[in-house]
Amino acid sequence: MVNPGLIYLLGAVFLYFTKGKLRQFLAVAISVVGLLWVYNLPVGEGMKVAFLDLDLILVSVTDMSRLTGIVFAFFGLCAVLYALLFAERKFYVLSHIYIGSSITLVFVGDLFSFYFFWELMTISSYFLIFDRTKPITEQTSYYYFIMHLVGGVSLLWGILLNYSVTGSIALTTIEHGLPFFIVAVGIKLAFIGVHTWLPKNYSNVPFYTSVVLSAFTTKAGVYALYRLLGAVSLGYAGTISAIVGVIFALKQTEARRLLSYHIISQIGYMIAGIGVGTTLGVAGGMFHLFNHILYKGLLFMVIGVVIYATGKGDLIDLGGLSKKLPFTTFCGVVASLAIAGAPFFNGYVSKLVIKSGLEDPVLQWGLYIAGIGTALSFMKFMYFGFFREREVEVERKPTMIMKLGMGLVAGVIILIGLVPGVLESIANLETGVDYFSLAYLWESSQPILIAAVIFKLAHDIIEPHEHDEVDRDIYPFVGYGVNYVGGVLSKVQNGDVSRYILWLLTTLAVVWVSFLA
Amino acid sequence: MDTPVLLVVLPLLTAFSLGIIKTFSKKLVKAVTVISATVHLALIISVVREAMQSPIVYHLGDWDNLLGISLVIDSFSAMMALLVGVLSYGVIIYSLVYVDFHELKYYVLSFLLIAGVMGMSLTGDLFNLYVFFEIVSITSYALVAIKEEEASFEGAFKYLVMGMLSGTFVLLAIILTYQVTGALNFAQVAANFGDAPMLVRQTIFVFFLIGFGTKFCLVPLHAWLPDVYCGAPASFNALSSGIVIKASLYAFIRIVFLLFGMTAGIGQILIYWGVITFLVAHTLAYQQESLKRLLGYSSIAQIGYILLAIGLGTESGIIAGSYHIFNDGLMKATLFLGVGIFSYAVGASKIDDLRGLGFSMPKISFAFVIATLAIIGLPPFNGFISKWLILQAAWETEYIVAAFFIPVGSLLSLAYYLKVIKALYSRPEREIEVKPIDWKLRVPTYVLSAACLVMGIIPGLSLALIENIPKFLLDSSNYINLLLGR
Amino acid sequence: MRKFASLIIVVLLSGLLLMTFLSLSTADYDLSEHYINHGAEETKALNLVTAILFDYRAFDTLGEATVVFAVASTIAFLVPKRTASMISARFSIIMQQTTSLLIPFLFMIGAYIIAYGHISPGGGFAGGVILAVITILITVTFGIRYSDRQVRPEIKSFMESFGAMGFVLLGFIGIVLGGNFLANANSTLDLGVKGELISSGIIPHINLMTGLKVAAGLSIMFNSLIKEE
Amino acid sequence: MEQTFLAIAVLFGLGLYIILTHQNLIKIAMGIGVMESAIILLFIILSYRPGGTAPILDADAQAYDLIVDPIPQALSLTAIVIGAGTTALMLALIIKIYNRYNTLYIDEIKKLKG
Repeated sequence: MVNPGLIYLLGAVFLYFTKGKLRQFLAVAISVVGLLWVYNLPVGEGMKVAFLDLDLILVSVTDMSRLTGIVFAFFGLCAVLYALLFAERKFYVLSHIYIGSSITLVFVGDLFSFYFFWELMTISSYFLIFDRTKPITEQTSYYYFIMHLVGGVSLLWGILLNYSVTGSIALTTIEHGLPFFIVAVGIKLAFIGVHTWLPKNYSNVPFYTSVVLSAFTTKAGVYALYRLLGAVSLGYAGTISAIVGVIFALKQTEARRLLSYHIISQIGYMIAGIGVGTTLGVAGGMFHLFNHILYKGLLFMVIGVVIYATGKGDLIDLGGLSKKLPFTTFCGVVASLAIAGAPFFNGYVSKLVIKSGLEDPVLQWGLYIAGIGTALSFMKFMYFGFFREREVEVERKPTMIMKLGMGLVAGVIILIGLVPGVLESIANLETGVDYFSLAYLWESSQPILIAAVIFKLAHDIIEPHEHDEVDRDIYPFVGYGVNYVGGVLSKVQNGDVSRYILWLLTTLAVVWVSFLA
Repeated sequence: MDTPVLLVVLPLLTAFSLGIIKTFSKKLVKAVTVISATVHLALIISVVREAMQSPIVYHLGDWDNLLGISLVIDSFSAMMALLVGVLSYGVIIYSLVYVDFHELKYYVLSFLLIAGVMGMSLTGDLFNLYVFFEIVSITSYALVAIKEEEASFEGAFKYLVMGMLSGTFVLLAIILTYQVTGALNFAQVAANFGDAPMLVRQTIFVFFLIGFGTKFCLVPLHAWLPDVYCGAPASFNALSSGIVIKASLYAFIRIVFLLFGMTAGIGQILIYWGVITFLVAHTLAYQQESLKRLLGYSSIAQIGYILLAIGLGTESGIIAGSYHIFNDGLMKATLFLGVGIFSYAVGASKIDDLRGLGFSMPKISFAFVIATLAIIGLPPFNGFISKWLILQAAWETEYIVAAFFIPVGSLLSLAYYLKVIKALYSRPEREIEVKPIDWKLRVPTYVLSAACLVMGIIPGLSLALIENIPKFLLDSSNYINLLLGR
Repeated sequence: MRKFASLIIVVLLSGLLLMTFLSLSTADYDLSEHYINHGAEETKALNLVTAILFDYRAFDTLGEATVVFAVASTIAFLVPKRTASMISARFSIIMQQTTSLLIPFLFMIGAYIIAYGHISPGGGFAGGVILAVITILITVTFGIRYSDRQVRPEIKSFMESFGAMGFVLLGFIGIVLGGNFLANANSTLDLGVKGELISSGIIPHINLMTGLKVAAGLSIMFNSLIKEE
Repeated sequence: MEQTFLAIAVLFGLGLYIILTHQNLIKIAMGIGVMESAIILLFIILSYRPGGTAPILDADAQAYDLIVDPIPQALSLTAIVIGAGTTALMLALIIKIYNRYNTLYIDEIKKLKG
């Protein structure tokens, strides 16, 4: 049994050395093979490797990891198709390393390799974000890498703590060193408070890159939450994240920032589901992960097409695209309905499962409110982006291959919405939820209807308008602190040799005396 | 066989003969250089292979009952020898194109330097160690000054003053050791050292610590290093950071384990001093604009990690530390050679000068970035493995605070190395004209950076060499018996 | 302030150093006992210091010679290539004549000290320094141009390389004779009779090489340092 | 013995003091020279045995009862040569620095810092 992610990693090497059509073909081929491979992966363990004095398990497949792996591989294929015509060598290589390492991450069976691929994801996504055509990414990617390495270091630290207590590096629910794992996972899945890296970065990269990015990093965090932190009750944290994320999102006018905050919000749903720890909750959380990748990816693809076609990505400047980009608009509607949890779309399915898993009414109400916000902000997104009357010039039409990528995703979204059993069969799990009972349908339609009412009433407030965007963020101050200390130290070292000699002799005297004492 | 001594004598002979060869034909000089370096590498590999089976002792002048000087090649020496061989070979090939100033003298001094480092790593005699230590120092001062720029002279002078002081303390420690033990051979010194009065032993330790510490840059004694690196040719920086500093560190480690043993007291000093060293060095490195200074501080920081690991005094600590010595040699050499190429091709010396080079010199930059990621300690590169081992070792020994700071140090180093990576791949302010780069510059850089990757994925390659080191360090009687021929 | 701090540190360090010296113990000096009692027999060299330097610890001496070599080559490139005028004033004819008269004697003393290094006080280093004094004297009295004309720098550097290489090659004799590097007393060489000029195997030869090297090295150093731009 | 040790300590301290307080490069070189002499003196005093003769024998027989320790003497020779070499190098560098910086004062030679 070979870990399917390794195919991507190996493929990346070949992509580096090929050119033109061959490379495009190869990229798609790798993704297709990867997807088939993941799909056919039997449950079990394999590929054990002795490394240093550790026993690594490079493949360990469970139903849930297979579920995650399938959506990773599927979306990877769609994203590669979508980007096929614009991408340069750097994108091909790095995105394959990125996708490959996240798929490998999902299937490894020990903490060491987990950490290994966790960091590989960070490295590859850093280079993916860093784009010289966008000078702003110099700063944002720096921020991204530092944040994620803090997480990585924290994970490493937690792994060691756990290892020293239990003596094993098996990838199971963690009991020791929890705070470190929580920090690591929290940063990876952009929990509110440490989410700052996400909107900064996803809104500033080229559009096809944000499509790839939107799917993997945070979802790997969610998967880590599921695998490692089963013992922690995080239901409330998730709900808070969901609500706060949505509130932030509502304020945004820049389309991709809006979507980015929605990632945070939707992750809140998953945290809530996984965090309560009930079977249904966990299943719902993982289903939501699956669905979220699809519709959020589709939304990023849609806004990508808009940026590609018009060169604008801010809702203030957009409007009236529904006639010029009909297919894109259709996809946008599908994805928006899905994320809002409208019946017969996939978001509905997983939200329902999560909701059935929650017993605490506070959580249920919290998610209800978040649902209203979500619906509201996507009405804003679709209306002001596509349906309001305005002439926006369209320079280029999306290519067929972009449409193919979007169409695949949209198709799966609808398929799952209509036949939720697909998800259950992949996950090999009977949730026992009656998806299409009238009570559920009504309950899920409520937030959307409420949102529609609010949208109508508060149209002027919601309408995107210029306002100052302040990133409230305390983390740079840590950097300033270190920088200040360094500045002082470097002033002390003023290049005067006799001062250096004085240091030498003083050190000698101090060490000597302290030894004698 | 006589190969062990050839490791030292061959570069010496080459250095001596280059002057004569030059009078016959100038072209011959480079040929002789390459041939000699190749033969040297081959000899080193054969000796290291042999030493991995069983340690080698070579008595110079056949004085086998400790009357003369002996060379001892145990695992630790073998590792150092291998590092010296690989790096010096790469650097010599690199220099063929890179060096266009005082070529003849450059090679002469380089070979003397290599011989000196080799001698330091192999010798089994305290005073002989000092002699080679001084050869290394003097050739280093000279190589720093060889570019004859203002910065080179200033750097060389600072280096020389600090180096002379450190040499004085080492010499003082050695003569005191002779007085209290009546011997110079490591074996007898170690055997008799316990009888010495406490005060003298402490003094000797302090002198060795400060003397060698100045050379391998403990933090308040480090100040010369960045200044030195500014004006020196990049090829020397690679050697210096890779093997010269490491040779002093090696000598210190060997002496500490033989004479004092890694007691808890000494261990704690080394551990916490190591932590301070890397924290301060990392913070200072963040301030730098000059690439070489940045890398210089980074070298100091790596010494901190190694000291920490060695100070733990456990088997895993020593393995981790030795492995980091080896890895840091590879990584730092790659980085400095890369910087050398950047300055050769476009005259870059500051971080800002690197802007856009990632696209005009993609492969070199790629190799450079690999080494950067490795030295930050990210997987899948070798720096990650050795830092992981150090962390694990520190954890096992319950030096929690020290262990905590290791990843913090990694974070700090990320902060400044990222600046370099960022500059490499950002848009240049103006068009860059790149000089064509000869393969002699490129190949060593590629090979070393590939080694960084390979050592990270298959650490077993060099760990096999290293796993015996604790046997000779922790239990000094093994080493003593080796020298006594028992 | 700075002086005061330095003073405190210096006094502290000297005091500690003195304390250490006073508490020094003595050990069994087996090694030196062996050298004293058997050194002359084993190496056939009456000068025990020479025996130690050129046989027991000849490797150290090789290193030492290397240091001189390194320094000489460094100084040679550090200072400007072209010859320039001497710094000091010209000397009178009396001085010049005396110097010329002295030179043969100096040469003889130097040669003697080198050649008899293994049976009487002296050796390659001492003799080499005396030989170097010759060129230094010439430089001082007649000026650097004349000195460089008399003993050309190329010849000096050749001599230096030759001396250093000779040392190493002499070391290989041990290997050729089936022993180890620098083997002398323990090789199959005929060491001769103790106290004779031609005795002690390769020691006098190494002495000669060292003398050549040191003489050439020192005069290179001096002549280079005294040049000015 | 004690007086000699005191002299060595004082010499060593003097050398250090010169290095620490004087700004002139030549004086620093001199300070280092003084320190080195102190160490050579230490070599000699440690090899000394009261009443011993120099370690140079007669051709015929062991004519001497007590001979001073020859090892430190041999070592000191090496140390002297190394010290002399380093000092020479230092002086050469000082010449070069004087050429470039037009000063011999150490506090004016600090272009490299930070």
